[in-house]
Amino acid sequence: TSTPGGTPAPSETKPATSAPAESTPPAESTLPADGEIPKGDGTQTIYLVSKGFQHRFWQAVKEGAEQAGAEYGYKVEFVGPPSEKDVTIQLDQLETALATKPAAIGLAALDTAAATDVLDRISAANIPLVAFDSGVDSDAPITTVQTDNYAAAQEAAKHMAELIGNKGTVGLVCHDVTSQTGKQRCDGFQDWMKDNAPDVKLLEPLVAGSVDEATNAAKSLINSTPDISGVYGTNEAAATGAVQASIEVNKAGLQVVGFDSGEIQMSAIRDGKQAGAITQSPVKMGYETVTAAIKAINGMELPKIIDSGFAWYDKSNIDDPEIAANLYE
Amino acid sequence: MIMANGFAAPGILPDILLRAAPTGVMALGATFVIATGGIDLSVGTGLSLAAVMTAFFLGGDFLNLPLALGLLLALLFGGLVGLANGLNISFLGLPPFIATLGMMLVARGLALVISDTRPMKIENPDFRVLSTTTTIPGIPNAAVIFIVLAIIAAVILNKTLLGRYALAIGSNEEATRLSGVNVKFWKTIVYVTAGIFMAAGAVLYAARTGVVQPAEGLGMELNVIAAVVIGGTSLAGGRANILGTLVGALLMQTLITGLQMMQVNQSWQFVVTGVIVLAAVFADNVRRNRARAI
Amino acid sequence: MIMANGFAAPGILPDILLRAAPTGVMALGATFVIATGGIDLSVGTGLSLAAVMTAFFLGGDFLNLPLALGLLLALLFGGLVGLANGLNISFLGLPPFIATLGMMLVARGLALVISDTRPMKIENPDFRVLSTTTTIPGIPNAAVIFIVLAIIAAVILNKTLLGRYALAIGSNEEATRLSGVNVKFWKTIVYVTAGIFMAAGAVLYAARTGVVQPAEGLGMELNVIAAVVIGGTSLAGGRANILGTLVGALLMQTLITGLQMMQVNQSWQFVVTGVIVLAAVFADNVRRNRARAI
Amino acid sequence: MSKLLELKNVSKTFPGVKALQGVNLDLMSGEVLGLCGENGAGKSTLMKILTGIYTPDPGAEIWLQGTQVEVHDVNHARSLGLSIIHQELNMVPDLTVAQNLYIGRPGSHRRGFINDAALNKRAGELFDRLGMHLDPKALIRDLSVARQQMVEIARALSYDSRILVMDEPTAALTVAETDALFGMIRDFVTPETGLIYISHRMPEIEEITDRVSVLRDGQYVGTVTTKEVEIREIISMMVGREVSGDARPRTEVTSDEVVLKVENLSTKKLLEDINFEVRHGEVLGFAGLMGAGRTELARCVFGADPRQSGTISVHGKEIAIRGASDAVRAGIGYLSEDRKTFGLLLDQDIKANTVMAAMRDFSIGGFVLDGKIRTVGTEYSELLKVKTPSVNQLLGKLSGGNQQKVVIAKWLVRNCDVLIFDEPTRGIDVGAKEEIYELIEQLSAQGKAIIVISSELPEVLRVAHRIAVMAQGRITGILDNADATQENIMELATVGKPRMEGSAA
Ligand SMILES: Nc1ncnc2c1ncn2[C@@H]1O[C@H](COP(=O)(O)OP(=O)(O)OP(=O)(O)O)[C@@H](O)[C@H]1O
Ligand SMILES: Nc1ncnc2c1ncn2[C@@H]1O[C@H](COP(=O)(O)OP(=O)(O)OP(=O)(O)O)[C@@H](O)[C@H]1O
Ligand SMILES: [Mg+2]
Ligand SMILES: [Mg+2]
Repeated sequence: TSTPGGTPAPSETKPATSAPAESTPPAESTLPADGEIPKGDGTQTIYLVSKGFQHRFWQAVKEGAEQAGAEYGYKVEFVGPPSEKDVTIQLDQLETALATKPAAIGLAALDTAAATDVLDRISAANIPLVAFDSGVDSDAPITTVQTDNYAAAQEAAKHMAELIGNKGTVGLVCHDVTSQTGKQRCDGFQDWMKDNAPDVKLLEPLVAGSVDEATNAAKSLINSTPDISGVYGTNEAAATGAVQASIEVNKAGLQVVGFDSGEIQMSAIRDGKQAGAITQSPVKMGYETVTAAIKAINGMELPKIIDSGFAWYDKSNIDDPEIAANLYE
Repeated sequence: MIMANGFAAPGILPDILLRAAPTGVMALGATFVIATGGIDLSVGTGLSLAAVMTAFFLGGDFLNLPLALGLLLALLFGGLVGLANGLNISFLGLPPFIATLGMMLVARGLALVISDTRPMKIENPDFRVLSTTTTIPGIPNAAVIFIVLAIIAAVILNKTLLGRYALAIGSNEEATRLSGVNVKFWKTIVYVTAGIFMAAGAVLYAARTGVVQPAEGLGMELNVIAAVVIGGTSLAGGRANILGTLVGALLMQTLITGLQMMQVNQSWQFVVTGVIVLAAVFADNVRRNRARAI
Repeated sequence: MIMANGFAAPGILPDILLRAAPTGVMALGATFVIATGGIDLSVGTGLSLAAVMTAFFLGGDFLNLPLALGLLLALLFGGLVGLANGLNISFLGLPPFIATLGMMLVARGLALVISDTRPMKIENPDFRVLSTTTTIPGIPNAAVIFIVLAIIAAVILNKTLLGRYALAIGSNEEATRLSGVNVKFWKTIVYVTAGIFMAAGAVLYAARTGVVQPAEGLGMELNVIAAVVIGGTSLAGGRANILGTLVGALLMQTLITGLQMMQVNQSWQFVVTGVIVLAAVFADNVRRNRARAI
Repeated sequence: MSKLLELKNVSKTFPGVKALQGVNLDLMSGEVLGLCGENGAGKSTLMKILTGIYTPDPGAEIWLQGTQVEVHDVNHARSLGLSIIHQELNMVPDLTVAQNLYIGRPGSHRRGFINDAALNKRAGELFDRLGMHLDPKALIRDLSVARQQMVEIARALSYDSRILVMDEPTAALTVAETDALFGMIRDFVTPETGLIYISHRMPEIEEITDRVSVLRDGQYVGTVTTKEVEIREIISMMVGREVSGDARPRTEVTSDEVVLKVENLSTKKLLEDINFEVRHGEVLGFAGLMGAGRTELARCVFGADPRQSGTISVHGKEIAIRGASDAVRAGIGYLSEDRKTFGLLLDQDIKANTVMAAMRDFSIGGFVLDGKIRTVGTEYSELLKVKTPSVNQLLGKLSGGNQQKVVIAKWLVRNCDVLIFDEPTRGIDVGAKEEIYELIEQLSAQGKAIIVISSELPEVLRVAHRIAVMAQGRITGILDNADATQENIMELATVGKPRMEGSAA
């Protein structure tokens, strides 16, 4: 759905194929023109249930969402489970969201199959639902604002292959292998290498959820593999750990490819200690989710998918305004 | 404010019961372990493992066994995990903390290995009935099952040899042994019981969504133990209270749900929960001391 | 195989020490708590909070205090967290498990609140020196600090009133009280000590990358306790061993590093770690029983 | 002689129990005051009030040398010159003897740093001065109860107290150690000091005290001068009736059937080649000095400790005992000498403790019969005259002697063929002692084979048909009651061991 390598254009306006009529509130008499977003009166709430809230990424999504809320006169409630494993907690949060009868609900589902019951009840309550970050296996969401993590990981693999001349040994530090995002970012990388770079040998992925663990894991990979030529980290913590390990070991020519941003990755990329990383557009994702929700509240048409996009960045383009907007320290 | 958010709406208690059921049911079993002066850290990842096994037995993509058989096997499997804990503690003499910490890691790994780190689906509609479906109007089945299991646990604790011996062991293990009680045997049985309750919790957990996440349970062990202790069971052993455990589990869940509903900032929710846990146990101490002084 | 992977290469021990330092230093402090028969679950998220405070004191975007002052304040802050635990336990009479579970939640929330859930940077180059930089050739400073702190902890445990009273309280609290020891006071001091060691661990942790992640410590508490117990300190209290704790922390870290280097599949790593923890403690039991029988 | 201490109008109420009601007591300087009373009379409670452990009900007054004081806590008591040896041991098991001696004491450290070598040296000097043979470096947990008691005594004597309270200090001691203790007491008492001595052993009261105060049911009965009255009279003040002093068993063994037979029993630690048998209806006494190995023998027969070799047969059938549950199943019951550690569930109630060894008789299909438990619990606490408001009282709240009665009840309920009583009357008052002797007689008349281990020679002579004497892990002789005297028992007990040896480690 997204074009690898570039920041995609905002909301392609393909008309929604099957916007469920019953979940759309009766249209206001003064229907604003297409694309123009009607302002709220500041009393209604848009409730976003994300996949987390402690990580910088989700905080950036939250920022974007709140920005849109402030702009258009809606209260934005943003919650998420403590970790991306906590499917049940997320479900409880979704139930709670439903119980407070908000004007619209946004959901970044940790597990789409698990949520079907609640989603049905949300539809039954005529509350418009917008999916974000990843899709929901159901007709319930009016639209989905997402990053294609699998494609993003493939993009990372492509750059890694280029950097190491299509041969050598590469280690993976995955932040999580049970969440969908974590899996896609691991699988996309592995699959691309398998298909496109047969001479690149991939090591057994190590899983590390924190910078400290990731540093230790990456260091183990580097120390145990004399001929290692690259390390890939699948989120901010994993990538930061990979950078830190490569600094500690100080191995000449080792390429580090990361994901997301953060202080250490950004300075490492500037210093040339890290080759580059993939960034998503979290702020945009939050912003788009809320504006889509407002449109849905007002019964306006929406495309089925709104791609919030991703981009590769390295020393050369790190300061481009388009990229810099999505990076955070 | 709470009212306004529908927090005190009718049906809120059944909903709390539903949400609290997996943790609460595990806490019922953990009450026995804690009564002996032991501890079970393996219930969190053990829940994941037992749920994975449940999906393995019942899931359409796997063995697809008849419901009753699948459930029986799941409970048996939970008992087996408990048996391993019990044997490690009673016969190898490992401290419960370490034995169950080891099991926590083993269960975590096995759940991931068996599920191949993928969510596992149990489509069986009869299975899903065990959770949110209501048979008694207004009360989800999981809530009913939770209450029934609490009654069973209370009977076991207060009216059977198992309960008596668990308390005696917690009170003075050596004296109990010298009274001719086969302490090793009964301790093992206590952990088996906890394992079975753990599996029951896992079944309720899996039935709620019909999808098992192999890594979700980690961390639940602390909630389980907190529910038991807030309920008035002493970690030193020798005293236990199933009704207390039930109340403890509901209190914790009410707190979490309430904070969500009141839209307290999530970072502050941790702080508030922590303070309230401290306050609840403190208030309970005070109440009990006063009762004792009368 | 291990050899081939460079696992036994020179410099591996310093590297293990570096990796184990944050957990290990916290475990030194936790040894005192466990010696009293208590437990401290707050060290994991407490590390996050103390690290956040360290960044707050030293970070260029925040107070930007001189290094020595900032470090002193960080350690004091750790002591304060320990003081809160100690007071809750000694004076409110809360069971250590609950008191520190509450603190675990509070610390987790406060770390997020204070950091505004953002990573915090400590650019101060003198600060970064505390971790990977080597002063003694081949040995990172964090490893040296870890060893020095272990020696200090051993002296406190074996040669001072604090250590003596901690052991006495763990062995027989009532008898200790009747011997005229102010048990409440000393117990509080024990938790303060653990808090200071926790903060020292947090400093080493923060110094490694110079950036503090406010949500990372959760779960470390179990590793800390495991290191202490594997080291031969009894969870029942009364017996403690700082050298053991050091060895326990290194053993755990060696195990993890070894499995990573041998490229064992992640899911199996959990299983293997669990089994080895069980085996290590069992072997230690056997060894000790044999020693006693001679 | 002036009044060193005066207690006026002391009352103490525990939930459901009036432990003391308006008690008065005074202690002259330079005297040893005996404090007597039945189990649960309130002796320990009174002394705990004196030493700041309990707060009395309002209205109580404590006067020290003419000034009224309030005792806040243990340290305050100590600074006032008051110290106490508690009835129950209060040692820190994981610390050494010397560490226990000086824990919590000013001068045991320099600016928080402890020099163990110096403490060991000081402890060694103290033991030399007191004539005790104890190793300062031994861990308390490795010492027998008697040795721990010696450490307690040494500790109490090492304070420069004006008033020393000893609450049943000899309960775990044998005759020789008791004599040694009396020597220490005499050294302690000077014209500036005084000592309060609590004991159920009347000969000791007679020997060491100058005056005796008596409590009954929490009330003060009176004070007499020891020399001016007969012990009989003190006893009747305590119990309200006369107690006979019959010294020998009143039953005879009629059967030849051997119930318990122990052959060639040895352990790694101490026991060597032990052989004996107990017949149907027979009481076999075990006498010996501290550490002779009687407790170890009993624990070994009961399966609580491992044995190295030897066989144990019950009713002619050899039984494989690997643990206590095997022994209990084979019909052996064991009442431990250390009730707190090995006998009781302190935070469970009387009825639960009473039926603990026989739960299977109080359950059907795994479900317990609470009604029956309550009935039987009540029955046995009445039978043994346990002083308690109800059978729902927690054991931890009973007086020492009453706790002991509940442990006895536990084994009576179990109805074993072989009963091993290790110091069955430790801490039990004279009136109740006789009741227990009668109980043992009744049990032997019912045909049970009974072993009674006791450090009180009159007690062994009173109940045992035959007396086995142990020394250093061996049986040095078995005497018929008719041939036994205190003298020949002591002779056998000290075979090859002319005096108390004392290397603990
Ligand atoms: N902590 C307590 N809580 C409740 N009741 C208590 C407590 N301590 C003692 N009692 C009760 O107070 C009474 C007096 O007990 P105390 O221990 O003073 O007796 P004693 O004279 O020392 O008896 P013994 O000779 O058996 O040691 C008893 O009835 C006992 O059950
Ligand atoms: N001199 C001693 N110092 C310390 N411990 C000793 C000494 N002599 C024996 N022991 C220990 O005491 C135990 C044997 O004593 P045991 O308790 O069986 O004797 P007992 O005859 O029952 O005497 P007691 O009156 O002390 O109960 C053994 O464990 C032995 O190691
Ligand atoms: Mg007493
Ligand atoms: Mg003995």
